[in-house]
Amino acid sequence: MSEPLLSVENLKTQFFTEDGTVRAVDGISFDVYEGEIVGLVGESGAGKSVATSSLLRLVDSPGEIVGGEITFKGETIFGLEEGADGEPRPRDEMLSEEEMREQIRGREIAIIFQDPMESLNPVFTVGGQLREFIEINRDLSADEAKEEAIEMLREVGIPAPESRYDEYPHQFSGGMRQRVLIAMALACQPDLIIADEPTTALDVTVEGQILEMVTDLQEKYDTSFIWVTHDMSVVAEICDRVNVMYLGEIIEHSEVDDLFYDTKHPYTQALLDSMPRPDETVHELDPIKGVMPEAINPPSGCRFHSRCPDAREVCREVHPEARNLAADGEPKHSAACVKYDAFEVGYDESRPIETEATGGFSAGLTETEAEE
Amino acid sequence: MGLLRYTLWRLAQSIPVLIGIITITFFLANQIPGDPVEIMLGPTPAQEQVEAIQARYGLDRPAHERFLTYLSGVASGDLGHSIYYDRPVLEMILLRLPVTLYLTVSAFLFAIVTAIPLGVISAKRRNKPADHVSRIVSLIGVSTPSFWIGLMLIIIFAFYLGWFPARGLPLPWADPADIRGAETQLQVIRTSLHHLAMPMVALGTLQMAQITRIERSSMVESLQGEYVKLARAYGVSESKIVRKHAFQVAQLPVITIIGLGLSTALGGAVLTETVFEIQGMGRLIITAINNQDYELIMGTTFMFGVAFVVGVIVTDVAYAYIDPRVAYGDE
Amino acid sequence: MSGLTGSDDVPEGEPLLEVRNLCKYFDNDGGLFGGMTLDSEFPFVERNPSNVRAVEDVSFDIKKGETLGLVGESGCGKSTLARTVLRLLKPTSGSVYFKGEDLATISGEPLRQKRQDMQMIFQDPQSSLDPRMKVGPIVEEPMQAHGMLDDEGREARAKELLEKVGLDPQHYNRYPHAFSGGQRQRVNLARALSVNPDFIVCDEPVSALDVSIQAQVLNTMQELQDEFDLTYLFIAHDLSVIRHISDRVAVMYLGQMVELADKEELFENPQHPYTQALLDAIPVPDPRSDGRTALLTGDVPSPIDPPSGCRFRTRCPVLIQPEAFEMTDAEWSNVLAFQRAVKRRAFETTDRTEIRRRYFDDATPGGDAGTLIDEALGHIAAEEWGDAERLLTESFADASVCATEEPAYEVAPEYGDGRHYTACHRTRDAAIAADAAAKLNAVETPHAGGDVRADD
Amino acid sequence: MATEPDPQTDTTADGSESGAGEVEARVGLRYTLKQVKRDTTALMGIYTVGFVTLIAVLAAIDYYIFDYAVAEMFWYSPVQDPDEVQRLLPPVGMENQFGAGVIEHPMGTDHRGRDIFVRLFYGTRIAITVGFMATGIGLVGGTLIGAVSGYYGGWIDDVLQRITETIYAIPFLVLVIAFMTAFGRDLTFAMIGVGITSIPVFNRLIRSRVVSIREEDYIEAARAAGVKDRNIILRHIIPNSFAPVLVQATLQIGVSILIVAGLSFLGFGAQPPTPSWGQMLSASRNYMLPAPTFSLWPGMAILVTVIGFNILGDGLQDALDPRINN
Repeated sequence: MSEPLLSVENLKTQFFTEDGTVRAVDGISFDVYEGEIVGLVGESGAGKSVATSSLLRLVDSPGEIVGGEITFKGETIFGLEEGADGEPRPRDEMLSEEEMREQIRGREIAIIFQDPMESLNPVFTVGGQLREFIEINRDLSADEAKEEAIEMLREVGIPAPESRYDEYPHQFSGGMRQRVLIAMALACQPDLIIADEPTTALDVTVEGQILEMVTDLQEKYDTSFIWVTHDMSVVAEICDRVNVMYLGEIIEHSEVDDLFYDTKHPYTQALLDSMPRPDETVHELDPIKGVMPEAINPPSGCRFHSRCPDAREVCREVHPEARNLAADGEPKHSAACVKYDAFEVGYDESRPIETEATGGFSAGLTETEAEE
Repeated sequence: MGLLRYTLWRLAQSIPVLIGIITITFFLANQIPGDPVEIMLGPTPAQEQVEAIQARYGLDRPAHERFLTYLSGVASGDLGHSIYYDRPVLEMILLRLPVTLYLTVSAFLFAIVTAIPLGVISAKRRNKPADHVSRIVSLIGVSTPSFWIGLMLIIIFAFYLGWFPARGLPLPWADPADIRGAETQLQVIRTSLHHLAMPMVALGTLQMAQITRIERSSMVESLQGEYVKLARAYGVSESKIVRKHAFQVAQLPVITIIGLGLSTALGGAVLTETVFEIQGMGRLIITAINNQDYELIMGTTFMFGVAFVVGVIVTDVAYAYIDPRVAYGDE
Repeated sequence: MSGLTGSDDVPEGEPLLEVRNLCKYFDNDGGLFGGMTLDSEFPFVERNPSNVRAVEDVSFDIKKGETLGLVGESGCGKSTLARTVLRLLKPTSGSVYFKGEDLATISGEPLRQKRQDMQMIFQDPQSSLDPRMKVGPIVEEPMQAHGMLDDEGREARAKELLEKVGLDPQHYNRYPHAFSGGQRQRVNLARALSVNPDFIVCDEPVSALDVSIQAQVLNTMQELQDEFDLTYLFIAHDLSVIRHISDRVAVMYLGQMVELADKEELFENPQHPYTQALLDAIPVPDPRSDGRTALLTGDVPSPIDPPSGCRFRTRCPVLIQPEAFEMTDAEWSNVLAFQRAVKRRAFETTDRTEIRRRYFDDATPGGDAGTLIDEALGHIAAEEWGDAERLLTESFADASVCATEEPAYEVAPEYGDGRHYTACHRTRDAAIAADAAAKLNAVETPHAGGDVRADD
Repeated sequence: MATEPDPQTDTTADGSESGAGEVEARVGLRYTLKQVKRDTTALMGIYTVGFVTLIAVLAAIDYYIFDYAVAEMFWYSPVQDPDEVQRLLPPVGMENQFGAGVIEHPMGTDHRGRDIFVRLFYGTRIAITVGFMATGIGLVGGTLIGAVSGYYGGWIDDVLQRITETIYAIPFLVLVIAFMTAFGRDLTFAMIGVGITSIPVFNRLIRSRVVSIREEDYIEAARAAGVKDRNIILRHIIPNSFAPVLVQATLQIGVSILIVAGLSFLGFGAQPPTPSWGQMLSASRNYMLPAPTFSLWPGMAILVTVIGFNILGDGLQDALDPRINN
């Protein structure tokens, strides 16, 4: 395989709050290659959004990237080294804030946010906002940028783009606004687009339209995508490879087909089992027990052990790093679960433990008391 | 709806309010104890004189009749006759209003020009020294009586340092012949500005402080907006985000506050005019009250209401100009 | 819970709730200008007192013990319908018979007392619980309002209910913010159950929850339904959830009900093009599935001035050809695509050949239709887009039976034996056949499909 | 017909919601007090307001019960001209500049030889009374009008709002002056007048609060559960509207003190010889050149008092809505 476009190594982002340190992203690694759509899937609180803002170094205070490496096309977006005083400090080749702004954000990596209603500035015209971003990131003159903006609006299916160019965001429906945001991302002709739950707020029919449009345009422009979502159906529909996040970690990574048909991690399996299906009637749902613990005080060992039906004592003690479980020659399929032999920590000999999932008081109780 | 139609619509909306203002002032003026005739003619007037005066001012007719007469008078631009000055009320007002407007508008300009940068810097450097200084300044500003600031300014800058004159406010467009020591129009303007400085600061400080406070919190909120995040993600420079993306949205609550601050400022003008002995609307209403000049009281009060309503319409239109959601219908 | 069971005068399977020709319109004016609104009733400023027709002419029944799923996209009026059914909103017209009594005609105290039998669960777990009230009193409040039990009895019952919905009774003294979204929805359930109602309207109760939590809550709701013999009107935009929980499913579009049938029938044999489109649009959690097909185009029209006839016709992929023309299906669908493209100004070019190549490559209509298309192309060539749009819309889209008549049919189901209502003119022949068959059998089927105005 | 809420509100991960495992109530009086205690500016506000109020209470006791006997016993009468007239003495420490200072008069004497410090002390009573009373009138009036208007809506709302808007449309100092001219120039009418002019402020606040709370799901839930209107207002709407009203009331006390000082300055309000700050400033105007400190002290007293209320209000705001400043 060629060099990855984007490579993330052991990325850690933490929030320093009054109540303690929230380890929102805790050592995730993944690659994105040219022309593919990589999924980042997980429930609320898994740290997906923090992970994506970390990629652009846009984490707001009190959050901070505290460790790891982000490399994009050979440039170091983030990287630390040990300073003279033993404290980590940014490496020399790490891009400065100004370089990030001028070379990376928008120009190389664009982002589509989740909330189309809030992301556009209410007091400027839609076209004006689009034009500004094109001007900044493609070195076009104002007139050329406007032409390009109108062309892009047409491309994403905005009717009568010439006249809508001068309208304000509140005159657009939610689906239309999301199209505008997609137009912004594409118009800057970046190599990578991060789509942060772009269809979550939309109706299914609109979501369908937008996903179809994105797949078409992705082929046309050969842009890579990181597609962040909580919806396994969307993953199944558009992603090539998938990373599943749970509580700040990537617990499984594989090609999309393998994720659904050769599921390795119990969390992924549980997530799939808990979903009602539109194409067949499921009479009994099998929900994941309990709720996701807070990232401020994650469970010891495997973070999923408190809700895992396969949990054993060793799960409470050993924290598994994701390992490749695929056979040689097969595409990578990694999972972070000690029940696989590759981990060699004596899962089979370990005694099953009682968790919410394996017994105990009825479901869904007290995240506050989950870990005593 | 376009901006023009929105403006017309706001003007139309203000008519019932103006009628309401007239009603209130008429009601209050009627409650005033004491006999104006007595004030005019002394304690023992001749009977026919009294009747003549009463007939002239319609004092012999019942209240509701006088109200209707007054209302139709206002509609046709007749605010009645001042007993004290023995001149039409409108004439007195037109004589005094320009000074008050000159003072109030200048005070607002002073407030806006100082407050907006202060608030923006404060928001940008939140919880840093610049922010603390700006917050303390604005806290003192909202807590200080404007007339006391006037007194202090006079003591320091007029009496001790002698930099500014302590009383009076000539208009910049006054005839040079009327202004002592001025021969050309330019000198008149200089004299006028020289006189303006202290009352403007005294009256504008409260507005400055209020605008600073709201500008700060509004900018802080705007800077946390999703659209700011988007602009950052597309490589827009931080200074442009502050100047353009966050700033324009943040001005909406500021404009609202400016509109509402007009009420305080016009009231404050009464005090400021008293402190600096400026012959404006404020002194006029106090004179009218001290002399129980009914129609002048009503006229001046009404005029204060009109000034406020017009000011609010101006700010509303400014709001609509910035926020397209107002004039072009909401979502 | 002795002595708390309500009077069960409606037997299982009989209609508990009958909704007839229900309409709810909203005033669209007022409150438009924030800030210093000085006055709003001034005559010479132009205002359009337009109504938002949120729910129009909806009829259906809900049988005791069943779950009726109500599905539709945002803005289709499903939440308004729910609130109108519960009489939280006053219907503009129509009736809601609950246990035989028309809720539309009562108000005040009698209505308040009725509320003991019908409860509601809201969508947003954040805002549906008063942040300043502890969970215990929240659950007790409805009991108190209806004078059930004394203080101690209420507390005991509240704790019992908390346990029933899967919470710890110890949480009685906690404030809502201490709970997660799923747990708050459970508190909502406990509150709704506290007065032992017959009927619960669930307005998107799980759409704000994560998938795994969603399943937990759905399971609890089903268990409670069995235990307390509840009837649900379950509103959702997620067809997967609807398919899981409902017995029968109603589909709404732009304020009207377009299809109502048993669950299997609706999902496996959908008759209305909108239902079909909706089902096609759902993504399937399976990378090997074909994905979505034939997506809808365009946006939902405004409910202020909805399309005449069938409200879906402006987006319908299978609009019926006006009788005046005799085009082939391919020709007609090209005409339709062209008409909509012109309406949306979806292309720039004014060149006839280019347009023809793009829209009429495979099939060009002849005859009258061909002349009209020519004329429209002439308008476009002259940059008279408005004229072209008007010509095409009037001659084609507005001439269709879908635009001139409101559809309402009942067809024979393929799955199960329930009734299948569908508001699409394309089912007309099937409906006539079904009607004839029914008459032939002369068997009075139980009233299930609502007030169906089968064809003329 | 709300849009579907987003199920992915990542509250934990984006760090905006802290407090894992915290079961402490984030509502209620106790919690508010705790928050206020954490905030040093709010604490300063509490101390200042408490201190000034204490002085006012002491002054009031002496005035109502002892008719200034206590003042006369320890210091000088705040109202009587002294037997031995020492006009316009400068404050202690500035003797060299202005002539002989007298140690018994720490802030000097006024134009009639009365001790400025004692008059300031007793002026506190008026300021505080007026601040609380006027705000009370505005609060009660505004709450009633706003709550009724907001809850019932319709024509009741229209009529009430038109009236309050009209009141608001006359600059309030002008309105109070006109009001006092009509009804009486003394302090009572100053309080009532200022109270009336602050009705629109509270009305606006309460009404918007009520209108927004009325739309909350928990109100609809209570209605759907069959809770009576009265109980909905008492148990849900009022408790949930309380916080911003408390903040506004605190700030409004400061505003009222400023307005009443302005009125006294113009000669409306407490009449001589009753000591009030505004009236002292008014008197000092004629002696700005010979006795500049005469103008200084009353203004400082107003400033400190109003700052106290303002920082208390700001502190309460932060405690009740930590969104902006933390």
